[in-house]
Amino acid sequence: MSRRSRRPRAVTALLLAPTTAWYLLLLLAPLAILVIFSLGERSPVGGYLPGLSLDNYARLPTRATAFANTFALAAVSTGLCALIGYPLAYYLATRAGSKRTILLVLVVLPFLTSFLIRTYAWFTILGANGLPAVAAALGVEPKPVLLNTHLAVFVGIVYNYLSLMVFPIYVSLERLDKRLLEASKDLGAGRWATFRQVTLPLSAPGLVSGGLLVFIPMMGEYIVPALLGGGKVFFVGNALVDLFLQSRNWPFGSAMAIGLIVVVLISVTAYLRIAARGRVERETSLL
Amino acid sequence: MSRRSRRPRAVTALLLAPTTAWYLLLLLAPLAILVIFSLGERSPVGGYLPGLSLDNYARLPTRATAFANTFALAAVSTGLCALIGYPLAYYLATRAGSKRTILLVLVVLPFLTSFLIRTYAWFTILGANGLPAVAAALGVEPKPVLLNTHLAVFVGIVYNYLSLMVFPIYVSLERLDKRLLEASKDLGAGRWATFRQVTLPLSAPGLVSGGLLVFIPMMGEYIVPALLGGGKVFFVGNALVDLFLQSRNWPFGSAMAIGLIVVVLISVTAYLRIAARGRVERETSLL
Amino acid sequence: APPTGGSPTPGSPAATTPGTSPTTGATPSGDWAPPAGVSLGDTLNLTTWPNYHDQKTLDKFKDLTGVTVNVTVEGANESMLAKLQAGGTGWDVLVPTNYTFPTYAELKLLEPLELAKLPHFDASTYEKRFLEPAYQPAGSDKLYGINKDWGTTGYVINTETVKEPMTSWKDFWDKTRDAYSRKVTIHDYQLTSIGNALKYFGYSFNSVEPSELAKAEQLLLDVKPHLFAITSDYQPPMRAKDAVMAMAWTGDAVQLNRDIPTIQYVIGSEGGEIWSDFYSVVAGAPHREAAYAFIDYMAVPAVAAKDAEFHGYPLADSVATSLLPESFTKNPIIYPDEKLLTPLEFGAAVTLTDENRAELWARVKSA
Amino acid sequence: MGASPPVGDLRTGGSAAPGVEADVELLDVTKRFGSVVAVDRLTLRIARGAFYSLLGPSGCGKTTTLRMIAGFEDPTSGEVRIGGRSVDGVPPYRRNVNTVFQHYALFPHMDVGRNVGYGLRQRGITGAEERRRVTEALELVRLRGYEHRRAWELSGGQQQRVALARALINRPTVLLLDEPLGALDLKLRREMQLELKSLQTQVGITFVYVTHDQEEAITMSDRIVVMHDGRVLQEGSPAELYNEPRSRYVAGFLGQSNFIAGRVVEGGPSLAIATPGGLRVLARRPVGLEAPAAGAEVTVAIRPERIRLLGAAGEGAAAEANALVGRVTHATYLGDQVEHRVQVDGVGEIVARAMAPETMDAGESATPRFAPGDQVIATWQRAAALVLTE
Amino acid sequence: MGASPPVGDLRTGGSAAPGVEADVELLDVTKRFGSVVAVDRLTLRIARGAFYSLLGPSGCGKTTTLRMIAGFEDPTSGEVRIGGRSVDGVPPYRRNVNTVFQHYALFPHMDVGRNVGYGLRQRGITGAEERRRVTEALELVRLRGYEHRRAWELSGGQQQRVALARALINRPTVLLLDEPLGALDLKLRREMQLELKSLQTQVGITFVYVTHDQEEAITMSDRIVVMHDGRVLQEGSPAELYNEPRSRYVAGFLGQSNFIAGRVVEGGPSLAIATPGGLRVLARRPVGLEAPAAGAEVTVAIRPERIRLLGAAGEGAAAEANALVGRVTHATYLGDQVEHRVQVDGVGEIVARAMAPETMDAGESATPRFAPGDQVIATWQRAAALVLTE
Ligand SMILES: Nc1ncnc2c1ncn2[C@@H]1O[C@H](COP(=O)(O)OP(=O)(O)OP(=O)(O)O)[C@@H](O)[C@H]1O
Ligand SMILES: Nc1ncnc2c1ncn2[C@@H]1O[C@H](COP(=O)(O)OP(=O)(O)OP(=O)(O)O)[C@@H](O)[C@H]1O
Ligand SMILES: [Mg+2]
Ligand SMILES: [Mg+2]
Repeated sequence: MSRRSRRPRAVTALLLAPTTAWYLLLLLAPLAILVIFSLGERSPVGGYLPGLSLDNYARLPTRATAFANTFALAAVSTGLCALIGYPLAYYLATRAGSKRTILLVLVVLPFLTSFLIRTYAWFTILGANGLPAVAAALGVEPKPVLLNTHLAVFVGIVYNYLSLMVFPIYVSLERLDKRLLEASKDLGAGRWATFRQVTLPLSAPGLVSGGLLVFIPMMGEYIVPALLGGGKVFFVGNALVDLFLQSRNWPFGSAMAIGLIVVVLISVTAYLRIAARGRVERETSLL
Repeated sequence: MSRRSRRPRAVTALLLAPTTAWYLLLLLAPLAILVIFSLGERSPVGGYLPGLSLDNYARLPTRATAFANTFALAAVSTGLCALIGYPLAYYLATRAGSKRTILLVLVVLPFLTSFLIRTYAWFTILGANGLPAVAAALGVEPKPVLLNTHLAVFVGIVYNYLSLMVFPIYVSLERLDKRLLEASKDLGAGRWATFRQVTLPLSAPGLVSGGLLVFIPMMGEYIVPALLGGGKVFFVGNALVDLFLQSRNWPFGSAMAIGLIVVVLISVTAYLRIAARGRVERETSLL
Repeated sequence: APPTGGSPTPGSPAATTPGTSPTTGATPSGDWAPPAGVSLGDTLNLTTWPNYHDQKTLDKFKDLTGVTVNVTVEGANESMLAKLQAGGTGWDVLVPTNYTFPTYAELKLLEPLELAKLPHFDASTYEKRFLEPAYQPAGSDKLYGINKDWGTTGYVINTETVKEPMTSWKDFWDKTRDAYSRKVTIHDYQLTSIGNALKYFGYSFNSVEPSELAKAEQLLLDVKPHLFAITSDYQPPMRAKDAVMAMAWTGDAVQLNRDIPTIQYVIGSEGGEIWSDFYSVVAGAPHREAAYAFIDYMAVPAVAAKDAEFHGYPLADSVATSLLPESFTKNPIIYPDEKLLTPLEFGAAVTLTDENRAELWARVKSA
Repeated sequence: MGASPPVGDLRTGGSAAPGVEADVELLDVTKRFGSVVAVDRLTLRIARGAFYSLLGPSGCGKTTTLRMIAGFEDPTSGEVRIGGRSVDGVPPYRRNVNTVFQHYALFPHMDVGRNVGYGLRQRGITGAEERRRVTEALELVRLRGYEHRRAWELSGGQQQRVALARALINRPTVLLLDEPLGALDLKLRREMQLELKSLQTQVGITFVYVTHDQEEAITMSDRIVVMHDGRVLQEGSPAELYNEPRSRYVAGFLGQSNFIAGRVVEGGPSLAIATPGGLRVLARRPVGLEAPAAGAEVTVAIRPERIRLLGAAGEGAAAEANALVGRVTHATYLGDQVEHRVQVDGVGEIVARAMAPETMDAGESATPRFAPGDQVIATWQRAAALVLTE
Repeated sequence: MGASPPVGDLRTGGSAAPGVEADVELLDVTKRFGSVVAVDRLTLRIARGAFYSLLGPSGCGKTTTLRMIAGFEDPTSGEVRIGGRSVDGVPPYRRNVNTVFQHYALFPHMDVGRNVGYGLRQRGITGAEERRRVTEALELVRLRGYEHRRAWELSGGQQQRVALARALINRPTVLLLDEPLGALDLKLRREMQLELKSLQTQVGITFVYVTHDQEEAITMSDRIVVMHDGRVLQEGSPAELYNEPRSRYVAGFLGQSNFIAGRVVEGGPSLAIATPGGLRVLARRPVGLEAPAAGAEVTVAIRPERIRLLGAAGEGAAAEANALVGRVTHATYLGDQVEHRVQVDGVGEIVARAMAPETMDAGESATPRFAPGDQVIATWQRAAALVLTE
């Protein structure tokens, strides 16, 4: 192993060369475009005029609220998905063969029906003629309003993002060495203690991966809150659409996109650092 | 352990109760709606009239091509993502701490910039004034056309789905017992042989999970091909949008959605069965 | 067709219309025949709005010319523009909205029409105000597109709940703040939302006057807590009766009214937006001849009229209009009476992209 | 004097007769894995504070037995009792039992110190107190200063010692040890044996001990049970098992034995057996077993170290019984001992062991050294020859 | 006769003198893990076809050494040569070396049969031939019929035997075995030892063997090296190491020894040492080491089995040298042997071992049995006492 860690195997490198190139192109090309745009200025007819100024960045604070809202939404949603996703993943990982298969598919299924249809289904369910009507029929007074509430938004988000959280956690739990759980119980740790001290840390990679898969897209999300939440809350996503599609202020829009990326990078790295430090502390003896 | 497998622990069950309920609602409610709609008939002015007929299903064959195209696209895309994603995941899994962190974030980053902006970025890059112009400037003759090509479509898809493939694989590789790889090499298996016979089967859960995460949404996908491929190919996704939003034939649309779900369930289960059987054969001695 | 900022996909529901041709019978071609002596090729790429053309019309064109029309659907003028700027789209005919012409012309993304290739187009039968925006620079005789159809922006009410007569934007904004609080939606689109707020004070729909904008902003901030939603996708809440009043475009109004007769369309007496769509030829179109042939074909009144019965928008060509059935021309949603139309203004590109209005809108949504 | 209790046998009986207070009991326990019967109607009674060893061939069910006591496996049938109460359905963490796993099962995400302190932390013992005890435990297993190592940074033996420390630190009432010293060198193992023994006697922990090291089992145990195919073959004190094996298997499993097949010619307390080769062997019955009738087919078992080799010269011995004439085939050096293999016609190979010759003064005649090919007479006293029927 | 080669020592030297054909060579190899020095300037030469054992305390670097030969670790410095060629940078799968891992490393996703056949399949041997050889290999390790079990359905010892079979089946030129029989019971281990030995001699495989079972090392090895802290302490044939240890550590590690500190009073070949307690001890120097000068501080090492205990009655002995008077503190039963611990004033505790008394005829006086408290005289012959300076 030492060798691998010292110099990546020739083959790996070879395998990687195209991927990396390909991926860097995929990833960086758009980023590069954004950066270039963000330094330019808006042409009278909208769009982009080459330039080299940071004015657009200087204007970012005018969208502070959007950033705040976005961050809050992403954070809460990620937590929510983790809370709901972990038990589900745990359940999947402890099921046997074919049963597990079915369950796995069920988890992704919501992904299938196109976003639009999902959302319309939700309109129908949460709208005045849906569940509220049912509730009212059952004598619930006053007739509850579900649409354009936080509940609606989070229902929609969980529905759209849950499986991104479930799968990595499932995989990390799937190969967990049961003998370590036995050892923990043998040493007097109850189920919760064992979960907290062994299962959870050992499935951390899954949890972290799931967290990234949910948190980062959530930072760009705005459609679900717009459709199920009434779009009265301003997210960076909205701001971007407005800038690109209405005022056609590409440079400022690009600056915002970059700003968003920076925020994400900072928060994620911070989070991972903390998680890591937390883990190290947990794992390392105080002696 | 025997006990767990015999009767799920009380706690797990308890933990699960709300999740399951919640999730079943989330998952089944829309499905139920679809089923009900699919049995009804279209009101003269569009929308839904209650009914109980299978006519809508009888009409499904008229959309056979759409199903075929969709399936082909999903299958190829999944394969492509696996091909590109696995080495990437492998690379990530063999990196050390902070470096790995950065890379992980980089992989999800594309998810961040909203779909719209991504797509515009791609237009700018692949459009005649983008890469092709560059290529032409570098003297490539004739000036290549990238937009509205298969290449463009797959670039877009990989860009949008890759991380769904990478993360589960990464997690499954992350805890892989290096000593088993040593054992394999010790027994004379080269890197490829070891990969094929040990690494791959042991990371199968990750690969399968990733496959599901990509394949199933791909079955509902139509926007990427529409935008980057010129939308000349008809997918179930398009058909659904047309039916729900334009000709507003909800019943037939629902029938199609159900049809799609059935196709997915069948193909996925078949695939998993095969994969499983394959594995069992590989793993079980012929003696 | 109205642009749709926040809409999740191209193929905006906001632009949808009843899907099936109400009348049956052979699709007319008038006396149209393909131009002699030019080869049209066999395909034509038409980029337009969702559900905006009767397939029968396109099929007929194929019968006559052998040219297959590939329809690409776009959800916003801005995305059409963005893609044309990116280049390499391979588009031939584009269906832009009035306010985009200054930009297209300046960026030379469309070509000035060669009227010689459009024998069936007769400018004199078109209502002038609808054709005007296509002349660029304004006042010149360079025509960049010919009218397809036009529409207005008003608001829909569900008379099941909204009993009292509603006639003005004043009514709209005031009732929103008391009677129908939390049951009203406005567009997630600064052009119309700010524009119609300006109308409350009687200012121009296109005003960029800071003092006037300040008042509009005050109104919007005042109204916001009473809104059910800020969305350009207001059909579902109207249908589900979550909303009883919604800022709306002609097309949606027609459709909602058709499905739910109690839903009525109101054009604010103070005025508001009027818009029109055009057929244009993309600069460097790969199938230029076919493009001209198609536009000329669509200029035939009988063809346009037949097509209109499908998409349900009013026409600018008086001859074509005269060929439409009563049920269509007498529908006040489609053809509002003249006195309501007069005060309406075309939205201007500068209005849509104006910095101050953009910032204002951002502040309102952040509130 | 042969049958008189040997010095080693000064121990308190570790197995509890029915009624006597037993700390751990397995009553008629069976464990099946699918078609595999790992433990088969096993009944054990282990007295409080006893050092109780499970011996048996690989795969005979030792680990499974421990796992049932610890609570990781439920018996397919039968009952496990700890401290007199049935523990059916009692989860492992509610049993005051700790285990040293055959496969260590160290936590990969914790360093050595945290691993060892795990049990303490579960009982709310943290901080300075935890640190103190961890250091203590690591000293006990000679790993002081390894607190911050990770499991995969340790050698096999070091890992095993960490596993040992992790269990010992909790001072449970019952400690299950599954080959806890198997990966240690002889020197260290001896030290650990002493540490374990003193701990067990001082703290009064009940040890259930699995080992493959016979000297370890014999020197440390109060009681030993020999298992085979999940069943009990014989249970008793080490000396009993070694000196009075009741079956060929036990005689051959615990230490070595020479087996001579034959037929009983003289019944009664002092038996005489005739071999097919026509030789006459005097032997005794293991204590507590009644003698077989004359004519019965039996096996005579004799420990190699109880066989003395005389040079063919010493014909005097040849006359007396229990003397077989044969030819040396191998002479192997075993460090402190020498092993001779002698081919005896009509009987087969006889193995004899004696202390390495250097211990003998030149002057003495006892157990001279022989080279392959030498003719010798193998002789032993009646007390050394056991008649076995199973 | 003490120094005369013992019977066991009829083996071909397994270590290759420089120049002589060596199969595996480690030249001045060092391996560091961060600050930890696992192997420290180690030099070994292992002759083709030799049975070469690595002995040493837990953590002394045995496994690391094997891992460097197999190619899983690169030496921090120094060179590893196999078949005379340096293998620096040669990946494990290109070295015709197989390993039995201390931790087994069985493939969890394959059943036993596939595990064992793995190496064959890599060389294109499949189908019937693979099946045949797998069955053969499983028979060798007494696991016939376990082909379809999964690793986690096996007992510890069964897993170890699968690991053994998986390596043996490939008939490599060099086989590295890291405690390959550690988890097996004595009986099975003896059988496996014979199987391994015959395989090694027949097929002529070079064995590099790590074990903690001293009898195993001594009976099977051609050469033994004793390591400590990653360094070589002494290398030689089993008999050399046992009879002529050159340092206290080796004397104490391989078998047991009694150590008596003292000062040389008579130099020359036959040394005399005076203990602080004023006793006089006659001793010899290990073969090949020159005697220390008079006055040097030294340690005398005597094997327990070479010490004879005489009743205080035998005063006659008391007169002669090498006789210490003391009192028995423990008498422990070890199955085939009895161990007495004797407290001697001015010297400390002396351990003496003899065959279990039952082996002695009533008539004889040799090594009577003593109870704790008895006064005894411990005596040995000069040849048994080695003078060590390290
Ligand atoms: N990866 C590692 N990182 C740090 N130290 C290590 C690592 N691997 C081994 N060591 C240390 O190197 C030394 C030698 O280890 P090695 O496994 O070779 O010992 P060993 O002789 O096999 O011991 P044992 O008989 O217990 O298996 C030990 O002190 C061990 O702690
Ligand atoms: N999970 C399982 N599934 C099937 N068979 C099993 C399982 N666990 C153990 N066995 C079988 O049960 C028998 C007893 O196993 P156990 O581990 O108790 O043996 P053991 O006495 O510990 O052996 P060793 O001394 O080799 O560790 C073995 O034959 C083993 O193959
Ligand atoms: Mg075991
Ligand atoms: Mg080791």
